Amino acid sequence: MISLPVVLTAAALLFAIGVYGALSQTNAIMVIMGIELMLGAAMLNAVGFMRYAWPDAASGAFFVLVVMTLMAVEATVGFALVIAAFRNRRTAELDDLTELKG
Amino acid sequence: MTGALLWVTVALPAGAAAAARVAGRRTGWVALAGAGAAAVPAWALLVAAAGGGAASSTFTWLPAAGGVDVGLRLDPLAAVMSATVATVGVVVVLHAGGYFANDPRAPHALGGLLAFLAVMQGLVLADGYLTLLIFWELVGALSARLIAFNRDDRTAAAGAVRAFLTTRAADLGFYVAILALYAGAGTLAFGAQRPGGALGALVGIGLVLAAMGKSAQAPLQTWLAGAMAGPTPVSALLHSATMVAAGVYLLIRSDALLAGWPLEVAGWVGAITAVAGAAVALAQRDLKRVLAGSTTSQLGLMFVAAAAGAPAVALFHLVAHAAGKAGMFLATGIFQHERGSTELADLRGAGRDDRAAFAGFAIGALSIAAVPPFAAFWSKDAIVGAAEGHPAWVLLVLIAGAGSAAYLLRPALVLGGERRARGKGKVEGGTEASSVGAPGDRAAVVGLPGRGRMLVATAALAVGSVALGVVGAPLANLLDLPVPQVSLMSVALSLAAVAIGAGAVLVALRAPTALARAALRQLYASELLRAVVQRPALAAAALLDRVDARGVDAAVDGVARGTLRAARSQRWVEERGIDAGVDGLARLVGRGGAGTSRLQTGRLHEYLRDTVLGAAAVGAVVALTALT
Amino acid sequence: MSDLATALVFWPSAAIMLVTGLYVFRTSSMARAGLLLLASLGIEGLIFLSLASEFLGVLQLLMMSGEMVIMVFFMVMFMADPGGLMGMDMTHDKRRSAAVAAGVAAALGAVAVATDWPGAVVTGAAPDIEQIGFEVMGRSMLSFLFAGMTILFAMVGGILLAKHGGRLGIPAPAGEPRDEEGAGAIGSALAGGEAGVEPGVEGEPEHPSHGSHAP
Amino acid sequence: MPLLTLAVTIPIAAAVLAAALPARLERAPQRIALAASFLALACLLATWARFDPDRGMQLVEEATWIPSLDVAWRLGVDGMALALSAMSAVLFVASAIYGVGPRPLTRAAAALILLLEGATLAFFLAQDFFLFYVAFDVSLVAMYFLIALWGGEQRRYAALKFFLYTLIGSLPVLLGIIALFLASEPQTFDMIRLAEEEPFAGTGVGASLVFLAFLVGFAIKTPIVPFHTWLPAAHVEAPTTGSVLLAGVLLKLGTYGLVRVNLQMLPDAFAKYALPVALLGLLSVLYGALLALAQSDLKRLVAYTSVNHMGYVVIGVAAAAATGISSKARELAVDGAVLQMVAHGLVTGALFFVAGFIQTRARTRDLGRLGGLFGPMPVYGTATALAFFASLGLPGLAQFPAELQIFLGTFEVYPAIAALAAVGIVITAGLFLLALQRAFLGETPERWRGLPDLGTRELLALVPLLVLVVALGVYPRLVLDVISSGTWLLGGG
Amino acid sequence: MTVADMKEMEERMIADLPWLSPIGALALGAIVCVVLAIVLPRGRQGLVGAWAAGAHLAAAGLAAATWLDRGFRVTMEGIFVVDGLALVLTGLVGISGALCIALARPSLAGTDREGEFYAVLTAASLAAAVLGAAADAALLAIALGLSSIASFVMTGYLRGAPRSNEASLKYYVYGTVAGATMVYGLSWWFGLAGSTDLRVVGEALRDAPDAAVIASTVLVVAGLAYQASLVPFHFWAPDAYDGAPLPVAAYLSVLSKLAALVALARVLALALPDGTAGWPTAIALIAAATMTLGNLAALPQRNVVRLLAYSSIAQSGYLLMGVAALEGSDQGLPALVYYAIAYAATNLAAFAVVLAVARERRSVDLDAFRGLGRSHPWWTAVLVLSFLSLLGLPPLAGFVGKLEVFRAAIDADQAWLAVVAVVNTVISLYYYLRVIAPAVLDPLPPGPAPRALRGASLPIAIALLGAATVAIGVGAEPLLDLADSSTMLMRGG
Repeated sequence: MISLPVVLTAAALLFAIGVYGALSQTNAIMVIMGIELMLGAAMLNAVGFMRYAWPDAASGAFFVLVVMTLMAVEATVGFALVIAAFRNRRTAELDDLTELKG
Repeated sequence: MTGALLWVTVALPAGAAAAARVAGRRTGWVALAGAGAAAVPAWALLVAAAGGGAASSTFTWLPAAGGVDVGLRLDPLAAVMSATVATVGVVVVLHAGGYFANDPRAPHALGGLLAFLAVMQGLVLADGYLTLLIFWELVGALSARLIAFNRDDRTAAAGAVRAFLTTRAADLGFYVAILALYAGAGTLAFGAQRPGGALGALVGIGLVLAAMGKSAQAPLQTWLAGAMAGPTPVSALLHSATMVAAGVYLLIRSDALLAGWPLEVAGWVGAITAVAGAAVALAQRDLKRVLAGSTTSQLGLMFVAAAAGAPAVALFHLVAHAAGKAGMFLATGIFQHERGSTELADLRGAGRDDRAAFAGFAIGALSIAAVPPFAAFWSKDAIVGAAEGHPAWVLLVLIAGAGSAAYLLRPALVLGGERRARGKGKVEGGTEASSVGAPGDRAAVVGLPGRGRMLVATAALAVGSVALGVVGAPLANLLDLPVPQVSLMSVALSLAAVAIGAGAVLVALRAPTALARAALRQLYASELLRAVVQRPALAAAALLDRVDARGVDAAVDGVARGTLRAARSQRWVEERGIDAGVDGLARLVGRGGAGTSRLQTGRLHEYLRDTVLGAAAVGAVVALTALT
Repeated sequence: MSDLATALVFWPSAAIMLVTGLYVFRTSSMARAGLLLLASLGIEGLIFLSLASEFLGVLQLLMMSGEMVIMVFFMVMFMADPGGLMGMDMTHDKRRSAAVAAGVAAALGAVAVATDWPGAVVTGAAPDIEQIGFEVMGRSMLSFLFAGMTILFAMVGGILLAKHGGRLGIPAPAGEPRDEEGAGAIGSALAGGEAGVEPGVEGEPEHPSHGSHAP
Repeated sequence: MPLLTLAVTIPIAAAVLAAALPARLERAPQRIALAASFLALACLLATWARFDPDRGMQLVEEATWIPSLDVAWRLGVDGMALALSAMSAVLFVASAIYGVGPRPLTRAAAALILLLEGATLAFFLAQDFFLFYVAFDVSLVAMYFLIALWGGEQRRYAALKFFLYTLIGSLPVLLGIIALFLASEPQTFDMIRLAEEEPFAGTGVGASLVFLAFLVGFAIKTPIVPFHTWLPAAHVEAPTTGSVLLAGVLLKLGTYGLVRVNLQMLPDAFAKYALPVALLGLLSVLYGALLALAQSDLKRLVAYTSVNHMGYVVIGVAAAAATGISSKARELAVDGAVLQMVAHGLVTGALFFVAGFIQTRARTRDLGRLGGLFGPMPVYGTATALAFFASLGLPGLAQFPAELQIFLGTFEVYPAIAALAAVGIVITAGLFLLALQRAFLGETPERWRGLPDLGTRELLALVPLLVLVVALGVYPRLVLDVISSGTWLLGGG
Repeated sequence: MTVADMKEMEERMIADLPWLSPIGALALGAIVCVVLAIVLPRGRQGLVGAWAAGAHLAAAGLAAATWLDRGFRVTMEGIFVVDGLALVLTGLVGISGALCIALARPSLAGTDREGEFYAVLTAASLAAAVLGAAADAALLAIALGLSSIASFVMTGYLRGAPRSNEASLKYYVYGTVAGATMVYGLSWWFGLAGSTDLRVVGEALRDAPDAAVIASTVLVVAGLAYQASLVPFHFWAPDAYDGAPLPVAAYLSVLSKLAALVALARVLALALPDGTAGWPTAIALIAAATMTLGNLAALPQRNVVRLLAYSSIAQSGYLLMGVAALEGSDQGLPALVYYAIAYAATNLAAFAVVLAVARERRSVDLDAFRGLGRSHPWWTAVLVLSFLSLLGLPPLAGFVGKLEVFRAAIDADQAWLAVVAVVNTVISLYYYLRVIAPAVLDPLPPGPAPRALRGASLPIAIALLGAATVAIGVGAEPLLDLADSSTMLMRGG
């Protein structure tokens, strides 16, 4: 059946997929997607823990709420930034953002 | 009481110097009064010493490490020296009053002479080597100042510099000797035992070297000839009678300390110098330089005497020589005024023009040439006698004796010879006083301002040259030293030497040309010193300067690259100089900086990747530390 | 929910979640990627439900549907080739990224499996909605308020960054002397010495509203 | 009355006052500078009167500052501090009299000189490392501006070199101070306690590193060859007063630190490294002398002789470090080293004045171009000769007893080094005599015939220094009785 | 939980409200800012700034009042700690935030989103204050989130400038990845403890399996370390500082960073009591890496902002020494607190001058600083003081700060770290001098005189910050007392 390590492993894989996305994508939007997945993995962890270890730990549920909030607000700001970037450069390719370095 | 007298002896001439500086037109008489007054305590000291008195007045000068004292002391040797200095001083100051009668800078000169007397008194009365060194150096500095009295004269300036530098270089020995003595014996007092081993060697070598320098012993004699560019009274006082005798005084004073091989060395130096000085004197064309060579030679004889275990004889000869040689100088001063030159060629017949001065000159010359019964005859005979144990020294002394007869007869013949019509003497070189005019103008000679005073002074010393022959034994008694014995043998030998020397001149036996040229040029001692000391020092200085200007690191880079870079002028030096230190050190670090800065590629995904790897590394480290 | 039911929902859901998540980054179409992400995170909501966190699961579904719709809009608006018609590659450094991600997965997964997690091993329970309510309105009140602040300022910030033109839509009065010092100075400060570059607000591109379909 | 505090604060307050003056009061800055420097000197002389040579550190004035770090306003004197601070105060008075260049002091110049005075006095009097270091750096800044604002043609280059070298030199000092602080127990910046407790006793790695840090810092300041290359440039370009203060006062910061810190607080480590340090000192002596010999610029020449003379100090301190506790040689060497610092300050101050005077008259300091100066300027010539002879170590003048004591003390430890160092006095004799011959003797060329002799202000600045030089040479116990290194060298107070 | 429990809790929380007044002021200030920004006409947006600054100062004042009147307390059922550390941070945030507004105002005046900028800045300050006081994983996550978001927005404020945009976007991606990582780690902590309360977490982690503890800790640290720009989580910082408006860079380098460091200290101390999993060593290693890399990377920079960015990374390393010493020494926390205060003043001063120069000369290249001393002596003075303070020279703030962290490191048996820091200090001299030297030493380059700047807020801020840089060092005692009495409540559960 299902047990805590199974859930956690699924979350770890989801997190790793998110990491892969953040690392491999050239487009800012795609990277944001990766980050969303990473946050989703964190939520899955918390839910798993509540189910299999701490059924009374409402703070975990609140933690998940917070993560959802973060997902939303970070996406908001991220998109706003992408719009601004696009206005300036007509692209949201991160590989073009190499003026600042050294 | 006596202690205070010691200080007064030193202080009086110093005070007189100050008075003479401000005395204006009357400076000659003020100076004379000062010198005379200063002689009183000096003679009082001699009287006290003769009465068996001894005193010491010291105080702690350097308080560290239990204290190092300085001070003055009275003992027979000091008293004799002090009286000699004071007496010669009075006479020379008297003479100088005349010599500088028309010179607006007379106060300067007379003040200098009196100041010199003060420090010379300090030198002879010093108690302990530290005090001796202090006055020893001061004497040297004042000597330079007096030589360079005529400041428009380049030769005089050069002579002053050379005199000071040569003696100071030799004084290095004095310094080292003092250091070694203090380290070895723990004291700088007279009468300390020479420490053993290397320290003792340093003491011995050092003191002998210092004495050689001061007394112008070969090969350091050349400065004395250069010093002749100074005013003649200065030459009389400093460079014949007193200051140059300080080396001999040091040997006598350090008799015990230097016993053994150091004195042996000094003896050899003296004997050789005696001959060399004679040779040099024989070849000179300038009267003062003749006398300088003679002084070197005679001081060499004193070295021999001191080394041969007869300090009393050395002192005897010192006193006798002081009277004779100073007298000759003073007479020369008169001739110089009359002819405006001291070149022998210009002085031809000067003695005929001024017979009184010539008489003074002649008496001094006879004494120095060891003609009986003048003073130096007795002292020189005593030297020959004292050196009996060293046949080689005896031989050299005799040769020097013959030489002295020869080199003194030569100028005497010139002075007393026929006048030769000639224009006004060369004015360059030692012409600080106004010359009177053409040779043969006897009226002008008699009317020479100050001549009276100069003559009186010369005469006083002539009297000394006659009378001082008798002081040998009393001196020895006073110093509690063996009385010099004058043997028939030595008398005969020295007389023979004198005769040979005089005869050689009379038959105009000429020395081989090469030797004469060498003698004229101080036997190439200057060249030797220049090659061994001066040139290397200057070359090293210039080299280091070049190296330093390019920054110390340039030296490391090697000469080849250094010369290449020299082409690139000032700009390069600037940049290199400033940045070399900072940049050079930071280059390595800077490379690290560039490396870390290269991590910052500007590409975000690389940042993230590197971050994950870094975090993994941190995790690994934490895991390692946690598990161990 | 019983263990079996949980298992029945969890396994396929998890599989779909991971596969769709992975394919977000394997498609060449940004629109598709957005939809896949929506699917993945939506499915995650299902998993929440299966793990007895009904409230959170529902919330997740609602949030994701809203959010993902917006995201798709963005993609259409701004991305080169939103439909993936050109088949262009949107990745870089794929191999190393994959390796790193695999390493992360391996490390986290290994720790997750190997660790003897504490806490009661219970079945079928999770904090119920009342507990969550007490939590939110009680102990975590401050955090909750703070989350609200965060949302507010994310909105403010988002508008600040994204909105084009004059302040709050009110166009700048015509002819008003503009203080060029302000924007210009900052601009040059950022330009790091490239004086003359005046990236003032007015210098923005006029209508960046759609991507160019450049060949 | 807190005399030491006043001696430090009066100049600083006066500096602020001078800087704040309205520009139209043209003569006021000079008067303020004079008054303040005289007051500071008076404070130190009053301290001198109250000073008891038989006790070590004394008359300590202490006010809490940062008790948590045991940082306090601690001023105190022992023989070395008193002698050096008094000497500095004298030089500052002379500088205030002379001004910068031929003109009276401007506001900025007065403020900088007074700031420099406050900083250097604070440095010598400080018994707290915090204050010590701050003073060290402030003096650097003030001197930098003196050079940069009133220097010669290449003043920027010289000032930069000076600034970089000495700032870089001050960093190791700071690190050393931090190390001493951290190693002390309980941690303190109190120099008196650090000297007593010697947190880095022994010759371990830590002690060696701390020792080297201080050594490098002070070696640059002193300067010891091969860290000396900033010195000639700075001196040549600095204005007269800047040179006087740089050579007379600022160089002493290095050697003072060498004694105060390296010798007093790290004696074991110093004993271990005494020989290399002494060899560096010897190198400085000979190298400096030979370089000076090669110079034709009078200021450069004097600058290099400073390297030479400070080399003697280094040798003496190293010799003292090498000897065991309370040996005769140690006392002699340190007494000599401190006296040498005082004497060199006065003598070199006088020498740079002398060089400056001719610069303002003849617009050159090139010995090759000068000549026969005795003729038109007898007073100047005499003063110069006196200063030259003092600098070459003639007995009867200030540097002789100092150098002699250093030699006496060193010879017992390093006879060869002492003997070789004595060669330096011959070389310096040579270079000074040659300079005298070239610039002052011989016939006066036509272009120098009209040079005016020294004026009142110049004499007022110069003569006191020369008088002190003679007085110290004749009776060195004037200062030696106060220095009495035996009482403080081993800590305690 | 019963309704009665609920009631009781409610009363407790209401009683806690006075302790929340500082962050209340910030929250209220931020919200009112939004309203004002909407309401006020464009010409009056400056008033929003004034209001925001007032809110900051009110927060600082309330923090001081809380410290003095009410003492320390754990509030809000344990999730929000009002202790010395938190109050100092709040005070710092208040004062520095107000100063940042003063710095930003001249640049912002007349731009189109001025009011909103102040609102966002105030929100960032609120987040910073909460971050430093959070003792609950959820609050920590959301506080870091708001802090990050507000920072991104401020960085990207110049929407028209590609560099600002680039900086913001990079910062955003990097920051959100790091934040997500932290959240993931926090979720594990929750799993290990069954609560998001960090105190409970601390109890649980004591005995939890090592692998899970280590892995989750690394993940959590990543989030905070990124905002504190610690190696290897620093990559965003140079680019973001470089591209951001300079006042924002100043804000990020001081407030965001200090808040993150304080949060790091609190989280580690609470969640990993007694050095669980050996974190002090790991943190010490990170500190060493951070200061070394920061200093090395700063060496080749020609862009002064980037140079300052790397310098501030290096400073994070020094600050982190205080965190590393938390467990090993009682001095760790005071050192952190004092250094934070010193760093805030110093770094803001440096940025303020750079900002002024950038505005006047339109460049932040090293060359733009040439001859600054001629045209702007006071700016230059503050620049030099702040750089030397960053370097750590007495008597400036940075010196005492460095001393404190060195002390703490040695007391905590991390002497090696102090040695690394010393070596780093030496390295850093080079790049600080690279800016100072041309500013002080070079002449003004030829060219048209730059326009004089209008407005008083920037000069006043520069003067205040310069004075603070000196005063915090010279008058360190009260602040050291403050640091000593600042405590961390709930340590170790």
